[in-house]
Amino acid sequence: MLIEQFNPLEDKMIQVMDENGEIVNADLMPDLKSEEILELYKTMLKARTIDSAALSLQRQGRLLTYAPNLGQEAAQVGSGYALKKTDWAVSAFRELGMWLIKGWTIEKIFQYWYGSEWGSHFGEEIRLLPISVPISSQLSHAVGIAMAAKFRGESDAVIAYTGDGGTSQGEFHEALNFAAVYKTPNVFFIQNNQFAISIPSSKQTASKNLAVKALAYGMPGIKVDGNDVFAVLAVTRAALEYAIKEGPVLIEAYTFRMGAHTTSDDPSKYRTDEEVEPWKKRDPMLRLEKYLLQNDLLKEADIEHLKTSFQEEAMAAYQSIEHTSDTEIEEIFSHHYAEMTPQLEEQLADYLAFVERSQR
Amino acid sequence: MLIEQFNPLEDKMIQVMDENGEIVNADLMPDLKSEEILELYKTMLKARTIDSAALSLQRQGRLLTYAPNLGQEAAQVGSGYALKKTDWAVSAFRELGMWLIKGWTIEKIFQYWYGSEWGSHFGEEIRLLPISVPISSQLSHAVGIAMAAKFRGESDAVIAYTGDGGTSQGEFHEALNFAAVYKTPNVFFIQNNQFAISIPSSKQTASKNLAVKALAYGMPGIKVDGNDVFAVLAVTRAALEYAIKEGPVLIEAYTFRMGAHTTSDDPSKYRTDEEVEPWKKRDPMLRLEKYLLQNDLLKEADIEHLKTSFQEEAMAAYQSIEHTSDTEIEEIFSHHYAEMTPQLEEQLADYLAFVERSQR
Amino acid sequence: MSNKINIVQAVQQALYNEMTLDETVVVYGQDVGVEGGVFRATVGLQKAFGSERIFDTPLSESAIVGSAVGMAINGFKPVVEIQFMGFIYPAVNQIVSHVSRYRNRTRGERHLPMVIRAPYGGGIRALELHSESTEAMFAHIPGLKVVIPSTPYDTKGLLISAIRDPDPVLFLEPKRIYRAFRQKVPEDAYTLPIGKAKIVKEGEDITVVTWGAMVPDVQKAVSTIDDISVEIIDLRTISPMDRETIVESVQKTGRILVVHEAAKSFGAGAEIVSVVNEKAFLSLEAPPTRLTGFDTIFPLPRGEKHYLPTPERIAKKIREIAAY
Amino acid sequence: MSNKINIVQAVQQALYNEMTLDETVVVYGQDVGVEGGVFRATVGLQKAFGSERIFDTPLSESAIVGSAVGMAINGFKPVVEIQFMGFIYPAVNQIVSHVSRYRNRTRGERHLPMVIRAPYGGGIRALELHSESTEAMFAHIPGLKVVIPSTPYDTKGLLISAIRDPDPVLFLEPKRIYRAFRQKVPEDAYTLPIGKAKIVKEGEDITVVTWGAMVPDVQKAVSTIDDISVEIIDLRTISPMDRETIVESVQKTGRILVVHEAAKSFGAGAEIVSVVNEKAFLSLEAPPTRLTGFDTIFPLPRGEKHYLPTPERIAKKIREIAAY
Ligand SMILES: Cc1ncc(C[n+]2csc(CCOP(=O)(O)OP(=O)(O)O)c2C)c(N)n1
Ligand SMILES: Cc1ncc(C[n+]2csc(CCOP(=O)(O)OP(=O)(O)O)c2C)c(N)n1
Ligand SMILES: [Mg+2]
Ligand SMILES: [Mg+2]
Repeated sequence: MLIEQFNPLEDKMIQVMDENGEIVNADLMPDLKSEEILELYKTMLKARTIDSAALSLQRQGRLLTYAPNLGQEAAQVGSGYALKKTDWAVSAFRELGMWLIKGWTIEKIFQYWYGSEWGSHFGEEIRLLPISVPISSQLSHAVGIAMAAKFRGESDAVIAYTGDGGTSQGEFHEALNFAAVYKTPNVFFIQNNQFAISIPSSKQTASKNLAVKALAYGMPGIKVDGNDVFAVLAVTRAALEYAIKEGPVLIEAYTFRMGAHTTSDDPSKYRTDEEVEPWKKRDPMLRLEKYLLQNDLLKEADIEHLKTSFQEEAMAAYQSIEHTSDTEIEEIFSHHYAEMTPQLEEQLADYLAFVERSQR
Repeated sequence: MLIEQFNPLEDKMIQVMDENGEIVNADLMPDLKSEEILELYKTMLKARTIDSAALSLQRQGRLLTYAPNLGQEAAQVGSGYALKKTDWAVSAFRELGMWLIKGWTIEKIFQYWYGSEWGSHFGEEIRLLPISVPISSQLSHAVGIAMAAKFRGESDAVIAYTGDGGTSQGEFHEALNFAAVYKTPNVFFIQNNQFAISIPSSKQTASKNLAVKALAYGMPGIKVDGNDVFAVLAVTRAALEYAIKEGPVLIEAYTFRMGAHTTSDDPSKYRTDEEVEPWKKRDPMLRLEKYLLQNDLLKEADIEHLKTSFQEEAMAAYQSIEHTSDTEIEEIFSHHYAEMTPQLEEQLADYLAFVERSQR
Repeated sequence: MSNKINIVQAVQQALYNEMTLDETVVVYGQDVGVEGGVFRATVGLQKAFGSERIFDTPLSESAIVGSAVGMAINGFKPVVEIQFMGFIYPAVNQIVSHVSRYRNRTRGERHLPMVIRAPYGGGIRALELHSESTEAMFAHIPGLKVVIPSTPYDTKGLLISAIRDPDPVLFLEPKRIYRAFRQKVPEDAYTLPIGKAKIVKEGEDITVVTWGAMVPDVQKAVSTIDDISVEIIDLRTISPMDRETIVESVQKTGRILVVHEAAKSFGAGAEIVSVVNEKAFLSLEAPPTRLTGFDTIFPLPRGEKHYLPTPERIAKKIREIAAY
Repeated sequence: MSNKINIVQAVQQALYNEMTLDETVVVYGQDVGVEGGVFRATVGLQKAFGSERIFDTPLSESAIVGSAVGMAINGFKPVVEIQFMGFIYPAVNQIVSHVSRYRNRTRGERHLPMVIRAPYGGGIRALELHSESTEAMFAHIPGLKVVIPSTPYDTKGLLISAIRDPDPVLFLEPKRIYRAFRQKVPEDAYTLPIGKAKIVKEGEDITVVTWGAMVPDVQKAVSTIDDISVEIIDLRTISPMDRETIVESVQKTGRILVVHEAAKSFGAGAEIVSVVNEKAFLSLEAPPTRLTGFDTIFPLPRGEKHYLPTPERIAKKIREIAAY
């Protein structure tokens, strides 16, 4: 219903809870128990805490490049929470909140950002694909996964993420078109955080919004307030349900990247504080906190307590991997094919011999 | 006006003249002198005559692969006729009617289909790009040409062609998005001839129609009866004008490929006669002939006369190139860089020496 | 049971056998379903297996390959067709960035049992980009295997191996000889090892390494030579290359000629020459030599006859090297 | 007038000079405008020349390169940036099918004065696909030139030549040494010939051919060797390769080592070994040898130190070859 009724050409967006934590659209409020609402909140807070821990670790040189999530927690957690365990999630690279829900552990996440392939070895049973660096190239993988699920008659859906910048890639187009033709159970989730590194969305496309791009494929497109976790959850749930029954859906979650693109980036080069300011009021955490406090689901004191415990969890996770050794030489060679080629065997042997001799 | 008013979501198409040659939408009838209407007709007939000559030459082994145009003459000629001399046209590979208008000579066209690069050497002053084999890869060239024209403050537009199959390529998407962002004077013209080799449009995309894809880029999209030369001309003219002033436009010309995909293709493998049958009545030539006869602009006898003369012209053109020699050896080497590389020089010399020795 | 079939029929049979034996094998690409493929390599399969297991796709090479990545991750063995090798370029990002990397990226946790088939090579009087042989570009990509058969028997056995391989294989089919000759081939499924070259003809004086549609041309050339004993090696797998077979042969003959269609510079021939240098330097009695396509774009048909090494040019080169 | 600048500044200066001298030069790509490029290679240019001549684009590599084809056809000289070489793959179809082919396709009637710039190479502790060096894939494409400088002086002169070249140039910048050292470079525009290697250091006993960020590593290696006289050649242009300089050197030294970052198999080193075989076989006193990256995907940072040939490994290899 929600999915079919929305007309992206009207350029509105779905909101359930406003900036003051008031439910402004009770019809769409997802049916959640108090514990579930608290779980949403905790996951968002956990994501934010890990994010800030990662940033400070990176500044200390204890992680390498890192892509921050500040301000996008509702989009990530709301969409991730909508997934059932057997649904698949296909990552871009800025979905920390969703990753936590799908079961990518903090240790492994840190291992990834600390520059180890082992970070992406997180258990085959976890239906999550690792970070995909080339923008939007992962979307067709999501289509293939969904084709497979559909052919086997399973009722699992696949959510795949990309950014506002990602909508300009040809691979975005091909994947969405494919999904629509085969009516696969795909949800394409755009975190429109207004920027692709330094390029604002307004220079990325001339379309009214990003949800409207769905019309090109004959699929529904919905724009949702990406800083409203209830709205994101409601829309993603509806979309997943629709996807399994009818075919793919495109969601645009309208949000804002409060921090830098990555730790190598300096946003002051391309945007002003005034541009960022209004988004502070729209903070997804603040809003949910207000709701929880107003509804007596949380006390101020709890917040600090939770923060501390997540911070400790994050640091413990980091410490558990900080002193893992660098990648073993053999590993560099042994994961290219089921069996190493003679070329790889020879190169490995040569290099090992060199290392051994030079250590003597 | 026409451009902004059209709403592709309504899934209608613009028609000016119906299958009986009646003007059903006089408001949109382009303002044409009798000679101009005759010129349209003659160009379409010429295209059709050359097309059938090419097919029979190919069957005799005197041309190589050839991509027939039967049934698409109105789309090609109507759109080509809308161009002024300084406007650019960017080819896909099935636009014979347009090529003739832009000044690609029959000789050169035959030379191309006879397997010589010289066919694409048609005069730099002719603002036409040669055939582009990888589907839709030419569309970004059109954007670049338009960017250049716009930067120089020229008021030339660029029309670029692709097919219904072409809309599935990522490069289609990237080019249209680019054009919309920079508001370049581009018209993207899709000949929706219902098939991409054996794949019907219905399996190519799930969108309502192809014009609707324009909405993804925030540009106008118009669907026109591609077998109605007046409608195609009217829409393309309006689109070119709009493009120069406001930015890009997408046109879907709804037509049908009456013949095979190319001379290597056998359509009976994937479509029935019943599917083709209804389109015979919608033939673009027949319709214009009816109009001309009804309006006393042409006599039955003229038609035969014209056909004969075009047939003679085609055959004369073919004969003028039939006995041109095969590609000279040097030419294979000498057009890769402004100056041949030492590698090319050496390879050329070696080969020439071999040829010389073996001819002794 | 065996039957006399040509290369394109061998492709079809391999697909037929594997689709029969393993229901996770699916086949898709442009025009492969209803039409049976522009070269008829998939003819009859949709009738036999239905349009769920072999189907047509939109005109999107990148999504064809990318969706195969997803299908492979989720339990299928996709065999996708790129209509001509010249149209593989839109899918290069998928091949370089994902197809070849998934196993390493996930430290072996996920791997991609998938095959990308494409007809390759020139000499069929075709339009631009229908004659390409850029196997060297793909052979340079770690994590990918590149296979090129030259006979019906090898085509079937290698394609079945490729389908059963737990890792991705780019399978390039020599379209110039798709229908050039027939060979007796077992009707049932069988495999041939990927990564093993074949000695087509033993000889003592000079080694000629070649693959794909150049194999019969080399054979033709050699058939005109009585006074030199030529060993012909059909490489069959470009990457990982069977260095052993090549090196052993050159250790015996002391001389080597590589013949391929692709442009000379930075082509696969260079790797073979280098391997021979590294492994058989002291056996060399003449400079390892390449006879290949020119460093030019494949000419349109009216210039095409000049491009491919002919049996005459091959024979002459063999004589030159032997006389060195 | 001259100034001491590093490689990334040399890129900026070359662009600045050419944009000043020739108003048909335009620069565009992701983040090159307002931000001045993720490596600051275009910093200050938008202020100097306005956002018509240097501008940001949507995230579309294929359209970036494809639109440059159109601009070049219509009178401009576009210099486009691909943010990292690992993101050039979506544009491969444009490069192979159009950029390199327009002159030949039109028998010289249209040609493309355009440059594609991309930072390339590893060793900067970066994420996946930020460390690639697949120059061999592009060097194999007829109609394209591939240039890789290794010093600020060469960077500026070669980039200006590339911009003035009537034909397309892929200009790969060694990002590992973008800021490694400074060099006195004339402030005005000057050119250096594309297709010419540079003898960095003359020597008698062995030739080492290398390029890009490996040049300083080779120099470091050689600086530790007193007893062998090493000639170092900085290739500078990968394609078309300056065979003469290499061959003359090997005719003198009789020995050659090629050092590059890319994977060994089917890498550019193979072409150099082959050229030496073809042109200097009788001068060879030891097998031409390659010391390169492994046939693996470039490891993530925690394995990265193993991948690139180090000065120690280079020195050891030089000694081995000299002792052969
Ligand atoms: C194909 C490709 N081109 C360029 C890049 C470099 N790059 C990394 S992130 C990024 C911007 C992505 O923007 P968006 O899709 O909006 O995601 P966000 O960073 O805002 O989460 C770019 C250009 C890349 N990773 N892949
Ligand atoms: C990138 C690419 N993939 C595949 C092909 C092979 N091919 C040539 S024409 C064609 C169908 C094109 O269909 P459409 O765009 O509808 O144009 P039409 O042939 O109907 O004029 C295909 C698949 C190609 N030329 N380029
Ligand atoms: Mg963004
Ligand atoms: Mg079509």
